[in-house]
Amino acid sequence: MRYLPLTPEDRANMLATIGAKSVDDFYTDVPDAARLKGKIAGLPDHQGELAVERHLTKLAAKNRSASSGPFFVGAGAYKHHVPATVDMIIQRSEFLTTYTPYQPEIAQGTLQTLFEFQTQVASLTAMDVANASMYDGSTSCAEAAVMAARVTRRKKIILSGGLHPHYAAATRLLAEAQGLTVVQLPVAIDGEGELAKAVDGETACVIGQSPNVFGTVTDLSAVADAAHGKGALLVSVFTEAVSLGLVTPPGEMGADIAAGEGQSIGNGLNFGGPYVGLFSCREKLVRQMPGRLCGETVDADGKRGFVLTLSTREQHIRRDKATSNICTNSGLCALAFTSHMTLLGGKGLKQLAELNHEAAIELADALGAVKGVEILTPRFFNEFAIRTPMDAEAVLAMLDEAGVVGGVRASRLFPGDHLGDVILVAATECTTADDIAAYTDALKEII
Amino acid sequence: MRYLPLTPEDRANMLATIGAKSVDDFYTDVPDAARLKGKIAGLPDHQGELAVERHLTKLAAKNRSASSGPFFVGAGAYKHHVPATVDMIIQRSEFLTTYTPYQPEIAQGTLQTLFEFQTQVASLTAMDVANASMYDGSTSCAEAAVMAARVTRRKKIILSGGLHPHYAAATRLLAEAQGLTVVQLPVAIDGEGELAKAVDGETACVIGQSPNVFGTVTDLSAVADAAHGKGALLVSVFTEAVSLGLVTPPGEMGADIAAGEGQSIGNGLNFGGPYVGLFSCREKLVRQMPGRLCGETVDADGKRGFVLTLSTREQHIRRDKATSNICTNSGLCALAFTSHMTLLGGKGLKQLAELNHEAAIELADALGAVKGVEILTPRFFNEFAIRTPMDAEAVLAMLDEAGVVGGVRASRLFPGDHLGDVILVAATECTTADDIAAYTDALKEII
Amino acid sequence: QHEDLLFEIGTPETTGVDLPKPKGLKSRLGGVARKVDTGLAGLSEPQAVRHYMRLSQKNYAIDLGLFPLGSCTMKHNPRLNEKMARLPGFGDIHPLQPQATVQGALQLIDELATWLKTLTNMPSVAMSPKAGAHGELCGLLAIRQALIARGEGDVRKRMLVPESAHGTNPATAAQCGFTVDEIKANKRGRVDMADLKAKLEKSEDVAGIMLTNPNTCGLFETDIREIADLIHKAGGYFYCDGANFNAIVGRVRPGDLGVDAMHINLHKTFSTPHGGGGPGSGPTVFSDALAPYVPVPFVTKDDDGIYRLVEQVDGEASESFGRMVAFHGQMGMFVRALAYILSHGADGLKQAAEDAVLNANYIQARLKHVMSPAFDGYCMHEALFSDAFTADGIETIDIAKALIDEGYHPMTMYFPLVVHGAMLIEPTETESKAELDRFCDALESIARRAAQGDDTLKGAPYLAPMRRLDETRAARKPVLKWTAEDTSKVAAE
Amino acid sequence: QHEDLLFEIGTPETTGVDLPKPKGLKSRLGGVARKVDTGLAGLSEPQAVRHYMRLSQKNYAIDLGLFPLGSCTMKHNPRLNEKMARLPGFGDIHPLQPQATVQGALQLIDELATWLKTLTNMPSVAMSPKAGAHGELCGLLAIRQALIARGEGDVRKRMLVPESAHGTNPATAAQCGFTVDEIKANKRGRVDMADLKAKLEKSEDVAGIMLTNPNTCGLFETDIREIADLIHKAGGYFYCDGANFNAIVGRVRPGDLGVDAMHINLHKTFSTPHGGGGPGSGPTVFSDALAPYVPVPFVTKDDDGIYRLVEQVDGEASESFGRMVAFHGQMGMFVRALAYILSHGADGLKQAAEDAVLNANYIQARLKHVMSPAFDGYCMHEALFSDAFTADGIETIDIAKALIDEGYHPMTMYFPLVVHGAMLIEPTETESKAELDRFCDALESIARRAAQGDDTLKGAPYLAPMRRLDETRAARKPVLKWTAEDTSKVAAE
Repeated sequence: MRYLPLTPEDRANMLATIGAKSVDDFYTDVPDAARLKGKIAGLPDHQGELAVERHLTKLAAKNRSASSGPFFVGAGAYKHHVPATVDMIIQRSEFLTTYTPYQPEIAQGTLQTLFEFQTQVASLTAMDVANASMYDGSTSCAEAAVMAARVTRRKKIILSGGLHPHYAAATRLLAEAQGLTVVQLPVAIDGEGELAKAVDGETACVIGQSPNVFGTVTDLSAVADAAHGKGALLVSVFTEAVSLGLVTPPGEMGADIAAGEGQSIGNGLNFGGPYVGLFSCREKLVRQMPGRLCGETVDADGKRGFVLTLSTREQHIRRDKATSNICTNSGLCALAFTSHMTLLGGKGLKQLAELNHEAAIELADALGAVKGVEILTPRFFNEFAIRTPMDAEAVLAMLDEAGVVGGVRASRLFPGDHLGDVILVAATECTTADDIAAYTDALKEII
Repeated sequence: MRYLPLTPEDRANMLATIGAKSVDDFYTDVPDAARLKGKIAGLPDHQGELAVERHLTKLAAKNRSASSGPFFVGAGAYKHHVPATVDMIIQRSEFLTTYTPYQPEIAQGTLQTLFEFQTQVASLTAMDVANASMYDGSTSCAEAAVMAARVTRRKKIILSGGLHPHYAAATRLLAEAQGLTVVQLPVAIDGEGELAKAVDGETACVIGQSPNVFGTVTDLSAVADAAHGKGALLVSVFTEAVSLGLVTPPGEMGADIAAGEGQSIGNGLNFGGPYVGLFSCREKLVRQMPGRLCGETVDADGKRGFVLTLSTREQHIRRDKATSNICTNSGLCALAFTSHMTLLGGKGLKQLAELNHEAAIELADALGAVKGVEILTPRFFNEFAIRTPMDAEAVLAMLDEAGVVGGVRASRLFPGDHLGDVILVAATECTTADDIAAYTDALKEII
Repeated sequence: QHEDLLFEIGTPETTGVDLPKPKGLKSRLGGVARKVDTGLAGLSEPQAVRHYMRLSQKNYAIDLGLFPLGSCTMKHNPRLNEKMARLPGFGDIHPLQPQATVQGALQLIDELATWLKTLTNMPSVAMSPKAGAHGELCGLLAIRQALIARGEGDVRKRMLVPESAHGTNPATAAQCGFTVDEIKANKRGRVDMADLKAKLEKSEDVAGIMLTNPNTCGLFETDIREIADLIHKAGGYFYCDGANFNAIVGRVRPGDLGVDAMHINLHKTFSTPHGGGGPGSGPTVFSDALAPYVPVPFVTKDDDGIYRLVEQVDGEASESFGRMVAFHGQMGMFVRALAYILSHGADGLKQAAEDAVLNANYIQARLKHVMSPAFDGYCMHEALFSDAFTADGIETIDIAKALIDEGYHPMTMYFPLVVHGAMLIEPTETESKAELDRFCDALESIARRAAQGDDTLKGAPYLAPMRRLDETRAARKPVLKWTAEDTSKVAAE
Repeated sequence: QHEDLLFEIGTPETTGVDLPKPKGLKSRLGGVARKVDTGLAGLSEPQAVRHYMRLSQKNYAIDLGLFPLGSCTMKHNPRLNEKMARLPGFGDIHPLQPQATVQGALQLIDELATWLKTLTNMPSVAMSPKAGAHGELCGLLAIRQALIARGEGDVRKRMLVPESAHGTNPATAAQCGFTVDEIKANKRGRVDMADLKAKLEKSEDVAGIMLTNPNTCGLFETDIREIADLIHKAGGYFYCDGANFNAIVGRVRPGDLGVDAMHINLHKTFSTPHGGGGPGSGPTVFSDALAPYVPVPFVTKDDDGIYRLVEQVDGEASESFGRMVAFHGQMGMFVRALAYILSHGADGLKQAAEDAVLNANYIQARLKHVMSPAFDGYCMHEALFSDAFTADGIETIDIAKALIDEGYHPMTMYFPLVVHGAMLIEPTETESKAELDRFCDALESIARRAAQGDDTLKGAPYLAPMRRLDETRAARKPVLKWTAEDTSKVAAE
């Protein structure tokens, strides 16, 4: 038992110091009927590293990794290159194996990087202030909705038909648990603009997404104006953080809250988690924000330092009056985001975004040239929807046989919405000309 | 150019401070005919991480890794499990990216681990003192030979017929360059004992190996006695450090110098390097040792600390009178060795050695039961030689088709020595019952 | 040594990546283009490495020493787990790629789920919650859904929460639309049964109870089974906060205590690294009563041995309360937790729990003569002291900050709230006796100074990268991001 | 903070691995069994992690700051290279597995060899030397073999070595059986041509010259081509120590200077990490004159595109001087170096050389007014100062140790020997201007104190993990390993 330093002699000596006969003495408060005698049935005993590694390696080998061939899956998570330096930084013991920075005198490493993270997120989203991260984009979105209700003291939340359906589901769940009403607009590839029509005097917020789940980019300025005209807020959502280098960001469209997924910068696909939720808002809303905030201050010698602040919003101080129950968030993923963003720099991010956009343009042109394929997304960043003359599931299965992971069938996300022939397709800086050719050639064979 | 921090403005400002017009000014000492104008022909320009990673990953994918199937290759390098903790420790910035500990006040991390390494190597080999590592086992062996000549002021080196032929070659090369005479005894699977007969009054040292290249373990005590009787030294060589947990170590056999390969503890196969040479000797010979030595001392406050010591043996002080020209050695591989050895502990190493020995016993019994196969090694630790009725190269090629990497053909190491039907076969703690069955079944098919 | 903010070191043109030059294709953004560049500074790779390495050295971490934050369970984080989570077959797979291409991933989730269900003796588990508090939310949403299914969703709105509870408990209850009714603690640090019974006298509006066990005083709730019976009799559900499961693994199964739902913090019990604030992972186990309502997605294994994701609220998930997050939960943490569980095995997990409790009791025994134990008797996995022993003017925070100068991370301060000036010390099972002895020696010496009213404690820490930080100033006029003006202002001061 | 030796923390029974229990099979050792157990202490995994993490924090490293050790070229070590070297296809392959199963590895060696030959304009390269000094040995063994082939092996035994040379040069010459004949330096820090010519007047016994270029004074040898001509005319060979190749990559090709052999330190020029003392790697390039004698093994590519290892001294390698090491060289370092070379490309490598030289000249320019430049004019990649500016009693070592208190690793001290109290400063190309400015500010302030005779410098360092260590005591009665008695003795003192 390689993780347990106590030796049998240690245990005996310690029991003697304590004055206990055996560890059983410590468990006397456990009701007899609940005391487990002997071992839990059916579970194996401890194993060495080699055995564990073999088992898990075998499981891993049953999965097809995104780097192993042409890969076009997006819809909320994206295959980007993560520099080796980023992974080194997050594996650094002092970052990896520490706790929430409750003792700032010995946690300035974590705190200063969080301050840098907040600055980067605020700047990327063009908002005033950002928090120290949420679990992921979908929970950011849900928290934004209930925050808007707190701010406006209204109960209606309106969701765009282009909002990622998983985000919509998570938002509906939390909002309804809090007694709010959620209005879901019909699924639409280019439907963000509809939000302006739906907003009314009861509306706490409208939630739009750009690029939306179909890849459509939309300027939500008119939606913001309409919402503000009715005393409602605009929550602007994104799932592809790299788009912020090129696409109009929430703040430039008049959003009050920006909520999005930061996975694309610094974080691997990880089969869906851990990711890092980005959350920013206008300055005057800061005391209604969920999540941790890192702020600047000075120490007893007058030197600049950083601390967690405004914690009167939080559950450990305010308990049931807290703005959220979030506590542990996504600190290490935020560090990955920040260190990758630092390596990129503003100019690098823009260039990366351009490469993504160009890869998608070339992919769209190639797929659009295949007879029978229709590109459905009118304006896009790095992903778009296509319609083929066949059932999408069948097309993807045949692509799979050709070694191409061709995207996400829209019906997986929108089961009842008659999108059975639609595939969501994404490209990134990792997409090569060969990948695009493989996709195009395979698709020609299939349809 | 992501590794270069200077910006164009920095460069301009710095040139101004220096008072130079351009960097060309710094190269005016270069003879005109040797000045390269323009770029070196035929080489590509810089590439991003993604491109480099793709190219190297493609090359790596063309190699069959030892973990990918049944694998029985030994003969001087061994497939052992390296704990993840070891790799984490050697990737720690403060160990990985520092230099030789010339400034001990800010290098105690490296120095204390070297002191621990020396203690471990001395103990494992049962010798008095060990140095801070050599390049690998073969260069350890060569340095031991020339050290013996310095100590004895004699010129004849006698090599066992069981010494790894690469070690013999490296030793012959260095010894002959120094004007020594090298006597190579005939190749013999069980020939270490012959050394006792060969030693004479001219002999500086005899070099025996246990386990030898055919896997044979031999007690060299009688050889030591014979050598000492003639005023010669015994150099005891090993290529499998794990054997030291179970097999009679050099010190228990009366060796004067122990020289061996430490790869098996903490270091991966790495296609042959970097490895770590172990080198230890009797205390009275310490001032004739090659390589760095770390020693204990105190600082100005009287606190225990460590420094490089006895450097008057070394090239940077003694120049052409140095005991060796070795300078950079194998520091990080020594750290891997030490941290793995620390995780094992004395008891753990013994257990690991037992597992290796038992895997080899089971393999020998299984292969020996195949009709036509003969086990040639009389006493072994974790490897042995077999004879099959066919040419070894053909057998290995057919095993390869069956997915089994069956060992090393002896003729690759001893091209002219009529061992065309002999294969050297190794097992370790990584060898499973399935691996053994796969080997046995394939061999039955082949012969 | 001071390290500037990256924005003070870099420039927006500087970069630590080499990207190909874009081709200059005509945009398809339809004009929806960013107007103002971010202007975010970048660093070359060597600068970035140094910046973050230097910053890292200002952190304390479990890899460097004892981290006795009570209730946080900072234990050793094995590196094997990091290695396994980075296998391309786990780290480089997309949550929406075809299920046939991720069978190993689904099997891994199923294997971990099986362990969690077996160790807790609970029939069902939701894997998607992203942290402990998220698991609490999962549990309460299931309770809410069960109440709705019973037609009592609008009526049963009162959630009982002991005053010793983590702040997340009342916060989560409020997030789910429940009102919080606080239960007193008795003098033994457990639930005051009289108060509980009084609160249950009128029971039509009771939704359930949220109880931590072992509780935040580091004590096992002796009346746990009676509490479960009472709450069930009242028509409510029993949510157990599993933050302290580490103390009882292999000795007590929450399912045998009458628990209906319990989250498990994978980092506390199963060694996933906390990362300075996450990511966590909070799988939540359920009793039969709540199992029908578990959220999507979940993994199921068909008769042909194929693993399948149930992603929509219909069919076999028709009673599910819905979806909490975009994808399937914290896969990266699942890999680490399973690697840890397989390494320890059933025997090792039990030994770990016992060693955790032994270590805590050892600390309590070593310090009880110089500090003030909050309650009599043995503790479970953490030792709780009040500040009764300190001289006037010396507070818990002074003791905590003095520990920093001794080379330790402080214990948890001022929590639980039921104990004055609480100091909650949790060593975990991965500390050696020698480490515990050194720590106790240090704390004992500080405690003696505190008892004597040594004023120098008020100034601690003296030897940390920074002196005590002014938290009031930070909150008064919050500076939450860097601006160029900020730097010049700081420089001027 | 003090960290005990692992032997003082652990016990031989403690272990940080979990191994299966052996079956108890009957031994086949034939009685050749170890009698006395090692008794070596082990640690559990958490203890081992902490022990080495704590020790690591006592080290300075390039990842933490400037490491201006002249002649050592401590530059940034990219992590991509570490990642690539750990791909199972490189890290987990055996040197003796069938060549058909390692074609990618052989191709990698061939690609790196091609870059090295092209950058140096030399036709041949030996990849197997394990470090720089081993590369020197390789070069001199080739010269020895060439002389033997010419029938002059017993006659030509004199190797010319400038007095500014690294200690490895004379040591290597001696290891190969040559006698060393030292050449003086002139006042400009270069080879004194008059002395060289004098030493070549009687030339029948001359084997060659070992010359570092740029030399260890950080200067380019202006007469390099004349030196080459003279040595060739004398019947000897020109060995160039390539330790400083970093300064001229892409601007000068040693093959164009008349060099016959040169080793390349992969860690200096191509960024492989030094690891606190290795592993290094010293591929050695050769001219046509020496190419036939390169050691085995080497990689060759057959017409069918198959890579093949030539492992024996016969056939196409029949003139080879033999084998230096067991296997094929430092594969792990080859992967890192190639990753670096491909990342920089031809343009980046040249820019790196130029930036290295620019950075050194910037330091020289910034400090020349407060310190004493050893020679006039521009330097190459390192700036050399003498101790002429210091007050009586203040030595180079005092300045070096004072730098430690400023947060820097000291420069190289007392080398090269041709300059009194030499201070050799090499920043490399991976330092930013801001770092250089901070360093120069710190060194400038120390230099002023040294000029004024500030005695506090003699006590430096004050802020390091340890004060100045007593090296004399260490050498007087060497303690080279831990013993139980040692610990009790230290404790008693």
